[in-house]
Formats: sequence, structure tokens, C-alpha cells
Amino acid sequence: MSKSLYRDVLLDHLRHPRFSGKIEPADRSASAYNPLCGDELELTLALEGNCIREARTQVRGCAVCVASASLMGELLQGVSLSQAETYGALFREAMTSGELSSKDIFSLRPLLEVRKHKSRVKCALLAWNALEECLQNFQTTS
Amino acid sequence: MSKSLYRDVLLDHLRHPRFSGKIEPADRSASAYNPLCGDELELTLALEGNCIREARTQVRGCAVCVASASLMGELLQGVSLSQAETYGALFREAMTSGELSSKDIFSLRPLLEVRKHKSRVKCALLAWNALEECLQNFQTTS
Amino acid sequence: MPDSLPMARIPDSIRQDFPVLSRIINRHPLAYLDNAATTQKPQSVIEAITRFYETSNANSHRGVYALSEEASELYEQARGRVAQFLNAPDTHQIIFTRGTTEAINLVAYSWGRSRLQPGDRLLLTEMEHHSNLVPWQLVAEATGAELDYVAVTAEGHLDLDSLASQLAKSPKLLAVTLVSNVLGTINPLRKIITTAHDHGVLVLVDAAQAVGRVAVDVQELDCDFLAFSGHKVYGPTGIGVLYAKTEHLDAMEPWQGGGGMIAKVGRDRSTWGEAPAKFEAGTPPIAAAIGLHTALDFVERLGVAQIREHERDLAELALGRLLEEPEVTVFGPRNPAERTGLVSFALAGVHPHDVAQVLDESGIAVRAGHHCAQVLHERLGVDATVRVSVGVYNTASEVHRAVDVLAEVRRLFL
Amino acid sequence: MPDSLPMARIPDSIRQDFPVLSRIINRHPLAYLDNAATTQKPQSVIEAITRFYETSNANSHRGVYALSEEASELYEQARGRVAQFLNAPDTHQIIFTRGTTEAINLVAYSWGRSRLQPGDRLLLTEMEHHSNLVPWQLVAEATGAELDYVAVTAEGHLDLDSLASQLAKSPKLLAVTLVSNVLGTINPLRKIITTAHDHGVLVLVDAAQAVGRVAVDVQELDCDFLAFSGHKVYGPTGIGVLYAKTEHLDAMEPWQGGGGMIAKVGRDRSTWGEAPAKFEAGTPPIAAAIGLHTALDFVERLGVAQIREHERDLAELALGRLLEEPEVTVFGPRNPAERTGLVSFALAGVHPHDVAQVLDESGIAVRAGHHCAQVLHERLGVDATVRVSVGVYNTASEVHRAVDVLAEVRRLFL
Ligand SMILES: Cc1ncc(COP(=O)(O)O)c(C=O)c1O
Ligand SMILES: Cc1ncc(COP(=O)(O)O)c(C=O)c1O
Repeated sequence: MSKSLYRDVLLDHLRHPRFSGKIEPADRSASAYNPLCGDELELTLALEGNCIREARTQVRGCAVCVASASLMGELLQGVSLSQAETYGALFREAMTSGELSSKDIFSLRPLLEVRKHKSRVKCALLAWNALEECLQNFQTTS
Repeated sequence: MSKSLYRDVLLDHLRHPRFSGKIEPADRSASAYNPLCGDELELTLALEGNCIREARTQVRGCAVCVASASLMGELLQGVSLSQAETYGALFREAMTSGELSSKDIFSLRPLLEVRKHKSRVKCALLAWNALEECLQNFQTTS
Repeated sequence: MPDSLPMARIPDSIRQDFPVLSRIINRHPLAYLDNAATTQKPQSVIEAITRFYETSNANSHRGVYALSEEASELYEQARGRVAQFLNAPDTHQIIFTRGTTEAINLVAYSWGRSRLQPGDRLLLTEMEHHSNLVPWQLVAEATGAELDYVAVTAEGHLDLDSLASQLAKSPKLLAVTLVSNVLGTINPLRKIITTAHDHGVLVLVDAAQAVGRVAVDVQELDCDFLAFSGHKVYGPTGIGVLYAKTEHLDAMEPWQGGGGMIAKVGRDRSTWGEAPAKFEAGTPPIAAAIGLHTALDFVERLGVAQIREHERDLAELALGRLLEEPEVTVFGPRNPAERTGLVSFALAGVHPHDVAQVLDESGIAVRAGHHCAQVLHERLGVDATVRVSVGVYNTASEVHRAVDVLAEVRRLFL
Repeated sequence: MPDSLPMARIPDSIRQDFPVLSRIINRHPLAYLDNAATTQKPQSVIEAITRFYETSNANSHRGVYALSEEASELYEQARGRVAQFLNAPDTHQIIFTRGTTEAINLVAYSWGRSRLQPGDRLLLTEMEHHSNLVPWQLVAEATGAELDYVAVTAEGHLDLDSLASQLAKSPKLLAVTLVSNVLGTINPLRKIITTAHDHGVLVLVDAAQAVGRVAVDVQELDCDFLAFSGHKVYGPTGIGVLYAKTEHLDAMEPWQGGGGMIAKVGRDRSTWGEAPAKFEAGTPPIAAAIGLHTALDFVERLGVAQIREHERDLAELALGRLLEEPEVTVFGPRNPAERTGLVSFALAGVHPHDVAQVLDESGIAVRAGHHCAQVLHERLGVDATVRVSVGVYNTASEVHRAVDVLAEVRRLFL
């Protein structure tokens, strides 16, 4: 039986979340919370200049939330902050339009399946909300 | 054209309200107000022992309200307070059931037409509410 | 006078959309002329409600299953439709309430209770509906604030001198109707709001009689708050709207507490979601919101400008004929351009309820009473009035029928 | 296990009354098992709403013409129906609201704001829905009153020792649910209310999960206030009920101000009508009230006792099967006699939203989350649960289908 939302990639990330955990001390951190389901997530970043040396997420949430955080984690290692910001914008756009406009975030493709389930879109975005907050903090404090 | 609610008797009482006005000083008085249409009415009684020597109503209201007060006025002159109370109870019952259970209040028959128009029943009862209040006052103060 | 209007802006065939209009009342075809109280509902609105219950009913917002997602989606689409209809900058500025009354109470509690201090002033007008008056009395009583009223002129306009002198007292808020439900007056709110803002005064607009009848654009008005009811704009009962500027919504505390409006609930205290959720505690009137969506579609299909002209033409007809009737006093502006499709009048020596009753015996539904505007009636010097108010489906012949019966009323009572 | 219950208390043919039940979701017939969130509506309820709009729509209460009298009559008949259903001594004790949430807020504001002082206590329980919790937090914050909670036992009952010691603190009010929307527990309120009254404590009953599912008799309960929602008892969204003892209604100040609730409106102050009008400002949700009338007719035709047995049987089936499933923890009483037709559970290692999503992919609608009961979930030590809740139209085979899918869930995620 094919359970449409839970493709192999997502399930793999759920079972083996990449870059999970918490960097201590972190250069930047942000939490996100989904009041609907109680999902909670913390993103911590270690920086080197304008680059993300390491990004980790600690998640208490559903499969979509865990997989999305894990996929984001893979993407963020070693990229510049402005690159991270672009990824975030591209992903949000893709979640709205259903189209991936850049090959850079091709790895996030399995998450687009979530678009069919409006109530779960927030779960997919939770990690990215935390990223946005990290980057905002950055801009105002740097 | 027959305008069902406004039979000749009611119209006659509307044009020539009986016992209208105000007794001063009165032995008993009570006001009634209908918030729906703003109708206002004051009933004043002059007593002689346990009897109503004279009853008068001052009405600012619609045809139903004026006619009902006038018909009540006719009925109340010279009757005992307990008789007045009985009339009130009988009339209320008749307005609920549609049946006049006593010949004593036969003169009120034209008012029963009002039962077809729920929103106007309050207009027909306004004078009788004032009567009830007068009688209650009486019982508690005597 | 001809039975039909010079130009049929709205085809008579629209009547077929409204099943209730084919009713026979007291052996006469119903002429429904109480549209200021509530409008009839087109088939499309009734069907939208039925369709929701027959195919998509579920609680909105909280379920991950398909049916609940559909219900949530339909509910949020209704919100989007309202935002678009009012030209609100953002969908989050639309709060669903039971109606205008609840929307105004929401502002009176959420905004008023925390902001008003003893001696602060609130400015109303003499033509406000009780729903835009009593909530302010209650908040004034609770906070020690005081109420002032902008006077209404003899012809039924807001007195702009009175407005100016009242604004000079620096009230915290002006609560004013866009259209009077008794006089029909369309108030020049765009100008008034600019002046109020120049004085640092916030403005709440009661648009219950305006939405669907005259153009309402919250950005053009630049109002701080605006309220209206679905049931007066061809939509269902039990649904209404509060629009507010985002800065106010963000600053306001919630009013009602309960499911759906929270972020996290602890034993002693909780945190709140963002607008609109913050102001929509409990299961919302989902079906009614969906019906309102369809009602606004209906209105837009006809076109607010067309409706406006249709209603103005009928009001002009009613006004003209009533002014020729003996013993009749008509209230409100003489110029049809300054009013909507409602005309209130008094017939000397006959109580308005009796007028309405005799009209009903000819199948004509009009309203009599104080129309929830006692302060205005006191100003007009009458206890009550008779109000004829038209909607998209009314015809010139219905207006003629209503005025024709006045001869019969006079014969009976005078 | 057989697909049908030992005795069919409610015939399967009832399903034909509910058009939505014939939907196909993700290529499976819909099994709607989220009845604690909202129930589906029988054809008779949908038709009552349609009929009102097609034949009698008018604003209630204020018109003298035939249509408005019909609408008022239908609205007041609905009130009478509710009074009869709850066995309320007097029709005037029934206030129509949007739902349970608004009914409780009404009491929190109208009764609470004027009666509570700093240091006064309000008693809740750990199993309250946010709608019977957040309004009290808001009133406590505004008045300086303090909240206490009756503890819930490991098996999901109210802890009667905790109740006794909390009542000894003489709270002004106990706000308690008759049936928990997460545990299914039917609380022994008749006894609890007697004890509370012995301590001089008023009792508000949240009957949202109880009306139409277990017998609710306000005179037998002797509660001071009781609230429920139409949409959970086969009625429309947007309508609910507050019942209160007359002595409280008479003493309470109005909450919302507006049309319909006044006696006389002056410029500076006004006087109020009597209950229920005093608490129903603005145009009410007339059509929804009429729909609720029909819904209560529907429930009474089936019989609350029959519904109770049907739901208890299904709950027993669900409970029995879930307790045999690996990795599953079931919450609430083990004894089906102590609970209604809802069963909440957790599957170790899988988030409830994922469980619900996989069930949805088989056409099965269940709810996952904190069910607006975060304090209770904290007490249970989980963030969220999956809830299966049945209604009159559910069958044993639907319950089997739901539990069967858990094997698939485990295969996917564990
Ligand atoms: C000008 C105005 N304001 C407010 C209201 C109240 O609207 P609702 O009763 O739908 O809350 C009305 C109509 O009754 C109205 O005409
Ligand atoms: C126990 C309980 N109380 C209160 C409510 C709130 O009801 P509503 O959302 O209809 O106001 C619910 C349902 O959501 C409930 O289950």
C-alpha cells in the first residue's frame, strides 16, 4: 500500500534524522512552536565569518517536521548566511507554487508532497521559521 | 377591504377611548412600557374600601394598546379588587387559549383577534400588566 | 407614474433566485420591504450552506484528515473573499463574528477596556444604532470614560460644526455609522475620518447598512475598525465581520477565551495566537461564513454600483410619493444621492405599528418602531417611525403598492 | 470479531440520513470518527435550514408583519425545544450563543467580573477543555481571583480527595465538564454538585460532550450554569446554549450591548430587558437555532438512551481492540460504563499527527493533537494523542477498520 505522504526519502530522514541535536554554545539559535499540534523545534548554528559551519536541529514533532528539519540540516552545512536565506525563500516559494524554481534545493522535493495537506504545511515550515528567525537576529545584531 | 385586526369595536375604542386620563391624586398607580415599540401607559385607580371607584389610563401607544386600555377601563369601574384580579387572569387565559371561559369578560372578545399577531399580544396586555402591578402593590401594602 | 424604473439596472428575473419572494401573505403576493432589517437569501447562498453540510462538514482548523482540511480551506477562503471585498490589505485583518453587534462589542472590550481611563472621551453620533451605542455605554461605565454625541441636523445629516467641536475635545475614538438605518443618510466618512485622524482620534465604522449597498473600501476610508453583518448583505444569519488595522489587532488583548485562540495554555496563564485566531475563540460559524462568501459573490456579480443605482431609484420613487401623501412626515435627506434605499416616515395620528399592520394585511412587509435608534428618535421628536427599505429584488410596483395602502390606513384610523 | 454489534440499537439505515457519509476519501469510503469535534448533520436539519431561508426568513422579534412573526415564532420554539430537552424549569433560562465557548465566556464576564475579588478562588479541573479554562484565566487576571485545579487520577477520573480539599478552600465557582473530550470520562456530577452546593460553591457544567450522548437534566443535576454546542449534537455550526438558574440571570449584568437587549436607551445610560433578551444582543443566528431544534428532534427520535448504548458498545469494541495492539497506550477509564464513545490513545514512537494522516489515507477521519486540553495532556505526560470518537451512524466495522490500519502505521514508522 502506498501511503502518499510518507515517501521513502521522508521516512529515511524520519528514521535517521541528519544533524539532529544541539550545538553548545551556539552562535545563533531560535525556537519554533506549532500551537496546533504542540510541535517544538530548536535550531542552533555555529558560524565561521558569514558562513554556517554547522547547523543542528532538536525536534519534538511529527514525521514531516522531523524530515523537513533533517533535509534543511543537510542543505545548510557550510553555506553562507545569504545563501541560507535564499534557500529559505526558495523553499517557501516552492511550498506555495508547487514548483521548484532552483536546482539548489532539489533535495527538498519530497517535502512538496505535503502541499496536499494544508494542515501539515506548517509542520514542514517549522524548521524554516526557526532559520528565518536566526537570520533576522543575525542581520539586526551584526 | 376588511382589515382583520381592526374591527369596528376596536376602532371605536381607538377613536373614543373610555376612561382615559389620569386621576390625581390616585390611590394606586402603575406604569407599563413595551420596549419593542416604545408604547407607554399609566393606570391610576381611585379606591373605596376594596372597590375600584374609578380607573383611568393614559396611553401613548398603538391602536391595540389604546383599545385594550379602554376596554379594560369599562370593565373596572366599580368592581372589587379581587374581581379585577379575576378579570385579569381570565383575560390572560383567553389570550393564551383563544377561548373566553367566562361571560364576565365578553366585552373583551374583539381583542382576541390580536392573538393572530404574536408581536401585538404585548400591546394588548400592556394595560393589564399595569393592572397587575397595581393589585400587587395593593396586596403587599394593605 | 410607470411601474418600472426608467432603466432596469437589475433585471426583475433576479426575483426567481429568491424562493421566499413567491410567498402569498394574507392573499397578496409578498412585497418584502424590510431589507434594512435583513435581506432575503438567493438560492446560491442557501445551496452553498447545504452543499457544505452534505459534502464537507467537519470542524475547521484542527484536523489533519481530508474533510477537516476542506472545511478549514472553505472557511479561510471565505475570509479571503471578505478581505478582497473590503479591499483589506491583509486577510488576517478579517475577524469573523456573529454580526455587527458582536464585532463592535469585541472592539469595546478588547480595545476599550485596556485603553480607556476615567475622564477619557468617546464620541458617538445621535444617529447610531443601539449596537454602536450600548457597547460604548458599557465600556464607559466600566472605565469611567465619558460619551459625547455628534448632533444630527434637521434634515438628517451629521452636523459638521458639532463634529468639529466634539473632535476638539480629543476623544479616544469616534464610533460612527456609514449609513443610518433610520434616515438612510450616507455619511461623508472619508472626509470625517481624515479630520478625526488629524485630531489623533481613531474611527470605528458601523457598515451594517452600507456593505453591498454602497462602495466600501477600507483602505480608501482609512478607518481603524469596520463592522458589518452577513444577513444584511444577502448572506446567512449568525455571521459578521470585524475589519481592523493590523497595528490595533496586534496590540489588542483577546476578548473571549477558548479553543483555537491560544498558543500555549498553562495552569495559571496562557499565551495567545495571532489575529485572526486570537479573536475567534471556539468553533466558528463555519457554514455561515461559507454562505457569506457566496453572498458576496452574488453581490459582486450584480455589481455594487448597479445595486446602488437600483436602490437609489426606488428610494427616489418612495421619497417622491411619500412627500405627496397627506399627514406624512418623511425623515432624512431630501436628495436621493445622499441616501440609500430606505425611507422612514410618520403618519400623523396613527401609530407606526398600526401602519405596518395594515400594510401587512396587503402582503407588504415594512418595519415599524424605533429601529434600535432611540436616541435618534428622541432627536426627531417621535417615538417610532415606519421604514420602507428595498433590496435588489424590489420593484417600483412594490413601492407603489406600499404607498397606495396609506389611503386605506387613513380611512381606517383618521 | 463480528462486524456488527450484538444488538443493533440503531439501525445502519440511519446512515442514509447523512449525505456526507457516502463520500469516498482517498479511494476509501469515509469512516467519520471525529464526532467529538463535530457531528455530521442529518438531512432533516439541513432541510430545516433551507426551509427557513426559502419560506420564512426575516429578522426575529422586531417586526409586526407575518414573515417576521413566523421567524420570531420559529426562533422562540427552538428555545422552548432546548428548555424541554434539558428539562429546564422555564424557557427564559435558555440563552442562545454561538457555542459552548461563548456561553462560558458570557458567564465569566457577566457573572465573574462583578462578583470576583482579589483572593477569591475559582475551581477548575485538570481535564477541562480550553474553552472552560481560558475564560477563567482571563477573568482571574482581571479581578485578582486565583485558579485551582481538581486533580485527575491515573485512570482518568476526577480525584475526589483533591476535589474535597479544593472545595474546602471555598471557591466561588466550580467549572467542570460533564464528559471529558479526551478521556471520555463521564464525571459523577450529580454527587459533585450536591457536595459543592453544601460548601456554598456554584457549579458551571460544560456539557459540550454530553448533550445528545448521555442524559442531561438540569433539574436533576441542579447545576447553576450549563453550556453546550449545537454542532456537536447533530445541529448546525454557530449555535450554542447557556442554561442558568433564574436567580443568577436576574442578578447578572449584560455582557454584550446592542439591539434587542435593552428596555430604554438614553444618551448616557440605558436599562435592560429581561433574560433571555438581556443576554442576546444583536440579530441572533436564527437559522442555526431552528436547525438545532430539528437536531434535538432527531436525537429524541432515536432516544438518548439508545444512542448511549450504541456509543458505549462501539467504545467498548475500540477499547478492547486498542488494548491488544502493541505499542499502544489508551487513556481514560477501562470500564465502558464510565465513558462515552470516544477513545484516545498514543502509539509509542509515532507522532499522533502521522497516525491520523495514515488513517486518512484509508478514508478514516480521526483527530490528533492536544484536543484543546493542554493541561490534561501535561498531566498525562504526552504532547498529543489520537482520538477516535463515534456518533449514531458509526458501525463496528468502521472501528475495526481504524484499528486495523495501526499495523500499517507501525510498518511505516517503526
Ligand atoms: C446601522 C446598524 N448597525 C448595527 C446593526 C446591528 O446588526 P446585527 O443585529 O446584525 O448585529 C444594524 C442592524 O440591525 C444596523 O442597521
Ligand atoms: C468539553 C468541551 N468543551 C467545550 C468545547 C468548545 O465547544 P465550541 O468550540 O463549540 O464552543 C468543546 C469542543 O470543542 C468540548 O469538547
